[in-house]
Formats: sequence, structure tokens, C-alpha cells
Amino acid sequence: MVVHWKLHRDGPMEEDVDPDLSVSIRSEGDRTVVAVSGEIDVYTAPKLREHLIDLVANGQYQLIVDLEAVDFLDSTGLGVLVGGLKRVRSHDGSLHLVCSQDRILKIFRITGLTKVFPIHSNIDEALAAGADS
Amino acid sequence: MVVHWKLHRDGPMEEDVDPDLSVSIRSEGDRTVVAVSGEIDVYTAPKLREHLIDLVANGQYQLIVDLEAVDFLDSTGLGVLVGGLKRVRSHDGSLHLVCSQDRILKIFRITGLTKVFPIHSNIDEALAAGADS
Amino acid sequence: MSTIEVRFSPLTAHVRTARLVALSVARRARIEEEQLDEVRLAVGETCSRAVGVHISRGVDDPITMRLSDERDHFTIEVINTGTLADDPTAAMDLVEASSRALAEGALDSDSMPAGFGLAVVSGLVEDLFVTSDGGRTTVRMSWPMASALPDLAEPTAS
Amino acid sequence: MSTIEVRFSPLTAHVRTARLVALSVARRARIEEEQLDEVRLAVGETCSRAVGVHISRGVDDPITMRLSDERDHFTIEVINTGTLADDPTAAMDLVEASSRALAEGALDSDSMPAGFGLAVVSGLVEDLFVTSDGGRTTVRMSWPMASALPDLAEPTAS
Ligand SMILES: Nc1ncnc2c1ncn2[C@@H]1O[C@H](COP(=O)(O)OP(=O)(O)O)[C@@H](O)[C@H]1O
Ligand SMILES: Nc1ncnc2c1ncn2[C@@H]1O[C@H](COP(=O)(O)OP(=O)(O)O)[C@@H](O)[C@H]1O
Repeated sequence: MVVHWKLHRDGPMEEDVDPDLSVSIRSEGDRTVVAVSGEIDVYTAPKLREHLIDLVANGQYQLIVDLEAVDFLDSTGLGVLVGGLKRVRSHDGSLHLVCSQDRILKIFRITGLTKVFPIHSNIDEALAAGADS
Repeated sequence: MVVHWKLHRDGPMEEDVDPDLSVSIRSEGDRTVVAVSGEIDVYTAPKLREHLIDLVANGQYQLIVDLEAVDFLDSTGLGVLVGGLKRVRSHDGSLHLVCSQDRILKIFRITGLTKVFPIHSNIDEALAAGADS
Repeated sequence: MSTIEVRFSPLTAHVRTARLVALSVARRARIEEEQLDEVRLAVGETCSRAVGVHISRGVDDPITMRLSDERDHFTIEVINTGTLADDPTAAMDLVEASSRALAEGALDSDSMPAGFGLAVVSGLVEDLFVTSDGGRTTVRMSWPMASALPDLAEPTAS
Repeated sequence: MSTIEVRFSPLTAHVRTARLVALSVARRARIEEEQLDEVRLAVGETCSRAVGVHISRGVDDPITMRLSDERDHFTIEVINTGTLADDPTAAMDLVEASSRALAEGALDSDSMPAGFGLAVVSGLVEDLFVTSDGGRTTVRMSWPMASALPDLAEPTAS
């Protein structure tokens, strides 16, 4: 995994660009925004999991995973998000999601995970909601 | 084939929309511009051929085929363009091409058809060149 | 009837290709736009499950995905080596299974419970059959087509 | 080595799916961007030729396209039923053939001369072999890969 720690406070702290799944990580106050784009499936989920594990290992427990640029998410991807939630919760942290796309929301709905994850329709709403909401 | 003859002089005379291959036909003075988009291959070439045959049958012999929105063209597609050229030539007409994309120009180059078709890098150039150039 | 079959080595990267093919062929078969997402997800789940089964059992055989249109139905079959122990169509409560995944399980496990993927598919696809015999398991899914297939049924090349 | 094989009924619509698969797998195999257009065109020409051969001979058998990576090469084979009469690798002058297509031939024929498609491919692809025996014809094309394939060689699903 290539990690670029940028000096600029407002740019992403980490940028992992890949045609299959890109992950861009930035700080917003005490929250960490993980913006994902591409398809989260059995092939790319391990990469997203690694990023989430790294963040928790680095003491970042208030996560927002932005799924707006994700165009596919399957049960393997759900497993990684549930795994991330378990990890941050073990540190009293939180994992919020940003998702307004119906095609992606559908799998959260049929699996009841809309009740487990706070899901916001845009990043500002997620930030405004506060980590504990 | 659905043909819409529009009343507006500046709109397309004919619009054949299809995710595989779309063909839009309009008049520009004494020239007829056939704007094609999609992939011209063994599956869609018959459709383009039909349009060219129809135009010639309707007495339109000064053609400009705009390939700017075409992202694939194979030897079957070349065959249809060569066939179109044969048809208009038998009425002392012309068939100019608009194409600036290297990936498409390549097949014209390796087959020597760059010497057969007048190829322009944009539609204005094709119109300015005149049918007989 | 027209058929297209994809056989691929059990690698997770190929599941993406399988989805791409299924989506493209289903679109051409005039499956309704809202059902295309269903096709894509169902193929993704069944193929990744099949790849997982081959990998975990050390089977190098290819997985087969077969797409076909027959009269008014578009059918996808995903075939892998190995026989299912349990009846996978036995209903799983997805909501209960999800909260179980969250509550139980090692902190370092990021998997949903066994059978979850197929349960998602059976929640999505009305017309689903799983058969397991002769050392192979076949997941068969069908969708109605909006109309007959002039595109796939053209008689001659030109 | 990883393999993905697509078998399709001899319909021209499926040639588009074959191109889509080849492009996607070639990209994943780290074929250089400028060679991807070459792969796409070569697959389009060989598959449409194969479909044309089946249709014109009334053969319903599927055409097979096999994609594989082996060490440092990415290989595509297109296999159809039927044996070639002439040696298709016999050089055809594309420029001469094009002007012949224009000068001769019926006004209502929109085809390039026989063998033109394969000649285009042999002009594009350095590493090309055509074999014809046992009632089948195989067109085999290879491209160098930029590097080994970590993507396609991952040992386990996760
Ligand atoms: N398509 C299949 N073919 C054969 N066996 C399968 C298939 N899908 C699942 N299985 C097997 O059924 C059991 C429960 O399945 P499942 O949950 O669907 O797989 P997993 O445990 O990998 O999530 C596992 O032992 C798995 O190996
Ligand atoms: N891939 C192939 N397999 C078997 N026969 C072929 C193949 N390609 C071409 N042929 C045959 O070789 C002859 C000359 O071929 P070619 O020009 O390549 O096809 P076409 O005449 O359709 O353009 C034709 O008789 C055709 O049927």
C-alpha cells in the first residue's frame, strides 16, 4: 500500500488511487473521512479493510465512510464495513456512512444494516450530525 | 428504421438513437452530414449501410460522415464506408470523413484509405473544403 | 436460443469480468433498467461465493457462468465444483444474521455469516434454484425479458 | 496461469461482448494503454470473422475466445469450427486490397475482400499464429505484459 502523508492540512492525508477501488482519507476536525470510489467486492474489499485497520491502529476512531462514488457494493463489502464498525466500537468510536444512491442503499435495507449504520445523504450532514449521534 | 423528418431546418432531418450505434442526419447547404456515435462493427455496420443507401436513394450524393463520436471501427465498418463512397461516386458525389481520433485514424492509415477518403479534423474544415476537394 | 458462457479460473479478479459480461448481455437482452442492478449483484454474489468455495477447497477447476435467453426469460447459471452440504435455500433472516455478524464473531473477522451471500441473492431474485449433485453446484437465476430478442436472434451476419 | 474463456453462439451481437471482455481482462493484465486498442481491434476482427464463418456455413456451434496469461505474455485464442482452405498468413497488401474493393466489386457489395480482416490483424499483431486442423481453426495472438500479474495471481480470496 502506498501512503502519501501530505503536508497540507486541507488536502487528503492519504490518497490511494486505483482504477478498481480508490480510497482517499482526510481529517475534518476530530473526524476522519474515508472517501471510496469504484466497486467494493470480493476483489477490492481486502484493500478497504486494510485502510480501516490502519486508521484504527493509528488511533482514528471517529470515521465517516463516503460511499457516494461507489457504484457497486456486495455482501463482502458489507462484511468489511461491519468489521470496521466492530473495530471502532471496541474503542468507543463511530462509523457513519454517506450514501444517497438507491442502488447501494438497497443492500443495506434488505440486510437491516440501515438500523446499524447512521447513513447520511451527504458529507455535510454527516459532519453536522456529530460522531455520537 | 424509424425516420423522423423534422420541420425545423436547423435540427437533424433524421435521428436514429440506439445505445449501440446512433446516427443523426442533417443538411448543411448542399451537403449532408451523417453524425455517427458508438461502435461500428459487424453488428452495427448493417444499420449504417442502410442509412447511406437511403440517402443515396433520396438523391443526396454530397456526404460528410462525422466519426468524432465513434469509439470503435473495424474492417466491416470500413467496408460500409467504402461501399458508401462507391455509391455516391456512381452519381458523381463525394464522401468526406471527419475524424481526429488517432485510434480510429490508424485503421484508415494501415489500409491506405487515408488516400481514398478526404479526412478532416473537424466538421467546419470538412464544410469549408467543399464537396469536390 | 442464444448462449454465452464464461469460464474462469477461481480468482477474485475474474468476478468483476463476470459481472461486466452479465450486465452487458442482460442489457442487450432488454432486462429492465432497475433489474440490471439486481442481475449485477446476484452475479457478483454467486460468482464470488463460487470462487471462494474453489479457493477454500483448493480446487483449480474453472467456474462457469452461462447466460442464455429462452423465449421470454433470461437465465444465468453459475456452476462450481463441490456439493453443498446444507440446503442453501433454507431461509436465513438477513437482518438477524447481520446483527449477529456485528455482535458475535472475532474482532478480526470481516465476514458475514456463512450462507449470507446466497441469502442476499434469494432475497433479490424471485426465480432462483440451487441444485447440487454429481460433484457440482448450480445456482440458476431467471429474469423476465421485456420482449423477444431481435438483437440476439438476427439470422445472418452481413 | 490464469484463464478466462468465453464461448458464444455465432451471433454478431456477441462479438461486442467478446471485445468488452478482452479489453477488460487485457487492462487488468497491465497491457499498455496504446496496445489495448490493438487488442480490441484484433479481437473484433477475429471474432467477427469466426462468427461469419459459422453463419455462412450454417454451423450452430459456439465460438471460443480464450484469454490467458503465462509468465510475461498475455494470449488470446479465438477458435471456430471449420478448416481454412488457404494459408491466411499469406501476405495481403492491405492498401492494394482496399483500392481493389473500391474499384471492383458490385455496387451493392459493402465487403472488403476475403481475408481482409485477418490481414488487418496480421498488420497489427506481431505475435500471431493461425492453425487449422481437426476441423477447427485457431487464431492465436500474444502481447507482452508490462509486469507479472499480482492481480491475477493472488493466492486466496478474503
Ligand atoms: N456455490 C457453492 N457451491 C458449493 N458449495 C458452496 C457454495 N456456496 C457455498 N457453499 C458451501 O456452503 C457452505 C455455506 O456457504 P456460504 O456461506 O454460502 O459460503 P461462505 O461460508 O464462504 O460464506 C460453505 O461450506 C461453503 O463452502
Ligand atoms: N477463422 C476462420 N476459420 C475458418 N475459416 C475461415 C476463418 N476466417 C476465414 N475463413 C474462411 O477463409 C476464407 C477467406 O476468409 P476471410 O476473408 O478471412 O473471410 P471472409 O471471406 O468472410 O472475409 C473464407 O472462405 C472463410 O470462410
